[in-house]
Amino acid sequence: MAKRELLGLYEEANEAGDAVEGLRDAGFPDTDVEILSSTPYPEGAFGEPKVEHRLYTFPFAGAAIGMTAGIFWLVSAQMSLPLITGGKPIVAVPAVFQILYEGTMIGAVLFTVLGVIFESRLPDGIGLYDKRIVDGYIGVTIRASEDDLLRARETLERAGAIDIINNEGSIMGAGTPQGA
Amino acid sequence: MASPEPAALAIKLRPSWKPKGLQVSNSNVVFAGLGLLAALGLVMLILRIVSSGDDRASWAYPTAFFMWTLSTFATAPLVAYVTRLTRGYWGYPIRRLAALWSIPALFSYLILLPSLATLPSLDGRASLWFGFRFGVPGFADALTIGFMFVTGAALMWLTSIPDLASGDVRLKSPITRSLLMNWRGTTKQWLLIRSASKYLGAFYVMLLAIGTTQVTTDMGQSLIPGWRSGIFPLYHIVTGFQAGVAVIIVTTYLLQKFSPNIRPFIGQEQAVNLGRLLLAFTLLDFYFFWADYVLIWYAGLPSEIAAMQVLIADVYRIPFIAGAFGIFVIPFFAIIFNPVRRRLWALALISTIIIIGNFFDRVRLFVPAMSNEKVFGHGPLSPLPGVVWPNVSDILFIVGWAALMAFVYLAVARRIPAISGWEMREGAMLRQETHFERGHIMLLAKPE
Amino acid sequence: MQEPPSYDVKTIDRRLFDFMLHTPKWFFTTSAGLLTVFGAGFVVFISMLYFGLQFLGYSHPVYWGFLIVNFVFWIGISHAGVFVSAVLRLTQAEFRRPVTRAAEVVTIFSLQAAVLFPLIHSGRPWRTAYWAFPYDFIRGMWPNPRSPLVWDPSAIFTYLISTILFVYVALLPDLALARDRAEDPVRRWVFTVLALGFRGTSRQWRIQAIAGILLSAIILPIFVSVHSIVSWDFAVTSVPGWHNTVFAPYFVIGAVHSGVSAVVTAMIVMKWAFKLDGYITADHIDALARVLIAVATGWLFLLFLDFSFGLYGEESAEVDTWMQRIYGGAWPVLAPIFIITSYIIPVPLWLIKSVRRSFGWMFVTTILVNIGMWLERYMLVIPALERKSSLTFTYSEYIPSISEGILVLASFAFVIVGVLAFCKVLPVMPAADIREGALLSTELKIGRRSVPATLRE
Amino acid sequence: MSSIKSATDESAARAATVAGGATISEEERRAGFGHRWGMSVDIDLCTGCQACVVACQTENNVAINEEQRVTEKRAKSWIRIERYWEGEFPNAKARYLPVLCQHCDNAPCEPVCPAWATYHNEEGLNVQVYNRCIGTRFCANGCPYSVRHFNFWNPEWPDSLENMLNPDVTVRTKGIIEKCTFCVQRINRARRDAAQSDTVVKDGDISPACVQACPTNSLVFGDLKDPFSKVSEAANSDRAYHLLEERGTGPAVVYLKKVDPNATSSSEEHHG
Repeated sequence: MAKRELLGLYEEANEAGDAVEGLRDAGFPDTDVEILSSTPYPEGAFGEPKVEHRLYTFPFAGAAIGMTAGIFWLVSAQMSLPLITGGKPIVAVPAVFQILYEGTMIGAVLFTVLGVIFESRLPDGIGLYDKRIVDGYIGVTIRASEDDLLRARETLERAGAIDIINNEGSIMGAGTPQGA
Repeated sequence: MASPEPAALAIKLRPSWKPKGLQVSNSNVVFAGLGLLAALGLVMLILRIVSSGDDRASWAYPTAFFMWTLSTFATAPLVAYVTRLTRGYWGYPIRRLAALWSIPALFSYLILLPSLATLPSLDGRASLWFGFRFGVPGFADALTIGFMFVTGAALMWLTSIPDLASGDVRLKSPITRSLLMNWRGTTKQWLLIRSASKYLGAFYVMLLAIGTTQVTTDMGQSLIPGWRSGIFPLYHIVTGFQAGVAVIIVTTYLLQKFSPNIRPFIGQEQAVNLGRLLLAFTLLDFYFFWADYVLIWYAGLPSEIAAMQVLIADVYRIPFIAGAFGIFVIPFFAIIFNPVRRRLWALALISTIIIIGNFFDRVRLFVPAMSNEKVFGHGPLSPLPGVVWPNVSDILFIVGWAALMAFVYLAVARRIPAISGWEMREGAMLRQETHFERGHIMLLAKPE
Repeated sequence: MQEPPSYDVKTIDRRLFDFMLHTPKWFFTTSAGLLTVFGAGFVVFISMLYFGLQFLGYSHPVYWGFLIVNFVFWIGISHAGVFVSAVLRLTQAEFRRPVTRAAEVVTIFSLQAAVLFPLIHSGRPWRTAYWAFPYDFIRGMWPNPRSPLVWDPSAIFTYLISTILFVYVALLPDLALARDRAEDPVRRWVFTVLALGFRGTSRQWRIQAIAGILLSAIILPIFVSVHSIVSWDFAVTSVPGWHNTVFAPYFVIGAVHSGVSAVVTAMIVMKWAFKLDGYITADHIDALARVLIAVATGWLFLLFLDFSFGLYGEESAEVDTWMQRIYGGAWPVLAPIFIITSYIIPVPLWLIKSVRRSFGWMFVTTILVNIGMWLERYMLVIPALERKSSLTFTYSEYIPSISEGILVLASFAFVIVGVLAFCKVLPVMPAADIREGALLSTELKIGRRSVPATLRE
Repeated sequence: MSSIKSATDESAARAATVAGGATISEEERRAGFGHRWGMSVDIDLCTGCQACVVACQTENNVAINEEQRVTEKRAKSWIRIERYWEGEFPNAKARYLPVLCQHCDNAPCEPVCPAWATYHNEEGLNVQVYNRCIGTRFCANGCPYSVRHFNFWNPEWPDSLENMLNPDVTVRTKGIIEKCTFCVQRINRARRDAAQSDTVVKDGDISPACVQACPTNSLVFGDLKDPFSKVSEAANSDRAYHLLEERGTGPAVVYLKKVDPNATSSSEEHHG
């Protein structure tokens, strides 16, 4: 069945951590929990699991592709017009090495950037989000099915959420915090 | 960045902890064997001085060996100073065992002097001394290199005074006590050590740069007419940095494997960072070689081409290929991968290859120069001289001296603890394992 | 080492995004003035297209002039960005945080300024563009890959593209911040699009951190290759004074010398212009100045190598070239000015702590360095052509013309305007990075002293 | 270092290698290949009369050099007479050195061109393709002999000359590099004529404008691969040397040094 999303806002990173642990104890899988912050907290600050990623393989793939393309262009460019210049061989390796190198590097860079975009799951239509996060509040989102929703919300509240919102907006009586 | 070994941080809680020298008894087979070989090396040196006084060709391989020590053992201590200058925390456990290499390097001076004496006159050939003729090249080079070695040794001694004064060192004669500056650990003394080590370190770097430029030109470039490459001293220095890091890696690996005093402090942190350095220098090596090669290939000046024929393409092709594989090809394609850089044993293996490759590189650079007869003039070298392979005495010489280096190192490490107690304590004081919220994290203090 | 701004995040954002979100008066006047200068350069360029290169200072056989000198100079400046941001990222130096983005932006625009010059110095840009983009496929002809002038664009465009992407990746979190801070709908829309819906999930932050390290590690080799290849434009020829194998590292380290100085200048100007006291502190300048001391000294060593191994061959033309560099030329004062401004004045001053920590002094000294480094490029490029071979009959002098001067000024105007425009429309201060610094900075009590410390994973 | 070598065995040997030695068969000649066009310049015979310069100017539609052009050092001349003074005033001697494109085998100007505008053709000519040239002027910097000239403006002639240009030679527009071609148009015509009359191009059939105009026969043109040509003879003479030999450019122009026993190298005194 369709899953719905809840976002709990916390003033303290510690409370957010409580929320994450609470949700884990309540039996929600870690994959359904996300922590939103406007500041890079050190990994594991909220007791979240380690991030799995394959970013390191991208540059190697890119380098390989860039190099192949470079070799192809260089060889074909010189064979297409085999003119002798300065008594140098038609396919002069030391002369073309520079371009080959640059081709390799640009391949690596392009693929790395693609990897970064892909691995950080971008672009995504902005999901459940709240402006107050940029003011330093920590958001904890939980995707849960209809009947677990209440349980999730209680867990979030128990951890000391100052506000809980869903797609419609705030679903918690708590007044908006100062400075929002 | 990997976190340090727990033991390194635990020192803080153990005031009684003192660094100890290596436990190597004279009856130890390896130690004794090295000693015998070292004696052989000395004998070979004396024989060579007696038999072939100023026949330059007979000093070709000794010179190559000296250049090798210059770029491996004399450069190794740099890592200690660099980590000290840049406050690299990972460097604390390896600073001393790097600095100790400055003592074996000191001995290679014995090879430099006689081979400098065989250099031909500067008139009628290109040299860095242009018109200047007073005490060059021999005296000037000997002076610079000597200064460098002395600085290195002084630096090593200076930074180990606190440990020697406190540790159970077996030389507490009056001389020693004065050498130890009557160490009591007053604030002033500490200040002196800190600043002095900083400045001496910088001084050492400069001396290494200038000294390498001098000797590589006087005993290399200027002996092959037409070999004119401004980047060559830099190439020598940078390959030296790489080999120096390699030496430290091998030393670290062996010590932490065989000495219980050191094992607990060496861990992934050192491997990762040393591996990073090694990768950087490996790349730089290729860059410097290429910047040299491509220009000569492209411009195609006959004189330079002839020199390149000797050094790279034709005459000394085999040592060149061996060196290229040892310095760049094998290391690069190994340590570009993270897993290799995380394992000390793998790094040690690569480093051994690098050190050997570096020696082959020195051979192809300095043997042709020292064994070249037609040293005068500027023009292209023709006909190309033949390749000079090492004879038995050369090989014995090299083996003996390599053993001598290791032997001296062990002998020194017995007296002077190969792990720097006071710096370990400092490191333990400046670093704390803490928790940030729920995350495990390191706290680094950066005193100014 | 440096006290981090201990403001709460709102003040941080307000202070950092202030210039971007509200426009001060001087912005219009300044940019108007700069655009006028740039316009003058454009007029010169158009007339070059029409009349050919006759009113530039070229003669036979001095066929490269100010334009190429300026090209090399801007390439040099462009090396600041990657050196500062990538190297300091890799060494995890804390003082990098406010500096990185500005440095990268300087890189981007100085690179573009540099690319302009080879295009216009041939007088026929539509033909010259053929280097970089071979457009006439009909002839089945491609650029000649053996020519250093084809290595150039490959290197420069690789560098430009990588730097832009590098900046963009690091920009994502700040774009997200700006998106949430921006009031007017236009800006908000733009930032929303650019930010790709960055929400700051722990995964995204993690990838950000790794990407910073990874991209730095990949861009560093490019950065080294770019100026090396530029130096090989000169060194691959057999021209005495140009053909020296030390050129590649010499150019690179010289580029770092001038580039980092330019970054310091830019940082100081930004602090004054955007009122960023507390974010760009004396400690940042101090730390950069220490880096500069090391770099400058290394550069001096390579200058010595270039000099001694230039004369090493004792070839007559080579000696003449160096004579021309030192005594010759239109103004024999060049050499002293060059060495004094680029090393003898600044470095001893930087050894003094109070100088390193004073914005005024650092501003002056870094400007001096770049004057000297511009002259250095002049002395490397031109005299070698004035004394090209031992056929003394063709010795010639290069007297730059007014138009070339205008073009040089225009390039400066272009870069400043570009950086200013970037600061206007995009967050130039890495707010998220600075926030992280503020979050992770703490203190460690050792005895009576509390030492500034940072938390690190 | 002196660019003028005393005639030693070495230089003789080099000259021999220049000449190539090997004779070439009739077929090759009919095919028009196997030539290596070269020129020999006998310094001993050169009087510095500048006739070659003028002839070249007219043959190849090189724009007229007004005084201003010369003073601003933008005068274009595909062949120039370099004049070096020797000795002090009362007994000063002038030495003349005609310099033209040396059509080098390892030409420094060729590989640096990004647009293939200059390359080496199968007859050893260093050819310049005007409509490929994009005006980077890198080749002019690379050339140690400084024989490549840049067109700063479109060439102009007085009306009297407008209709007297050589129809066989392109008029070069502004923004491109031009240089001596060994009068390639004459080479081609000679080959065409030979083909029509079913003979072969004999030595002396071809003479570039400068050679034709030289009153003292100081300049000789011919095929270096033909061991019996006058050029090969000159190349094998023990007076033969190459300009700037130490650059290793392998020129096709052979210079014969002055016979005068106390002659000194023309390039040793500077700023002549």
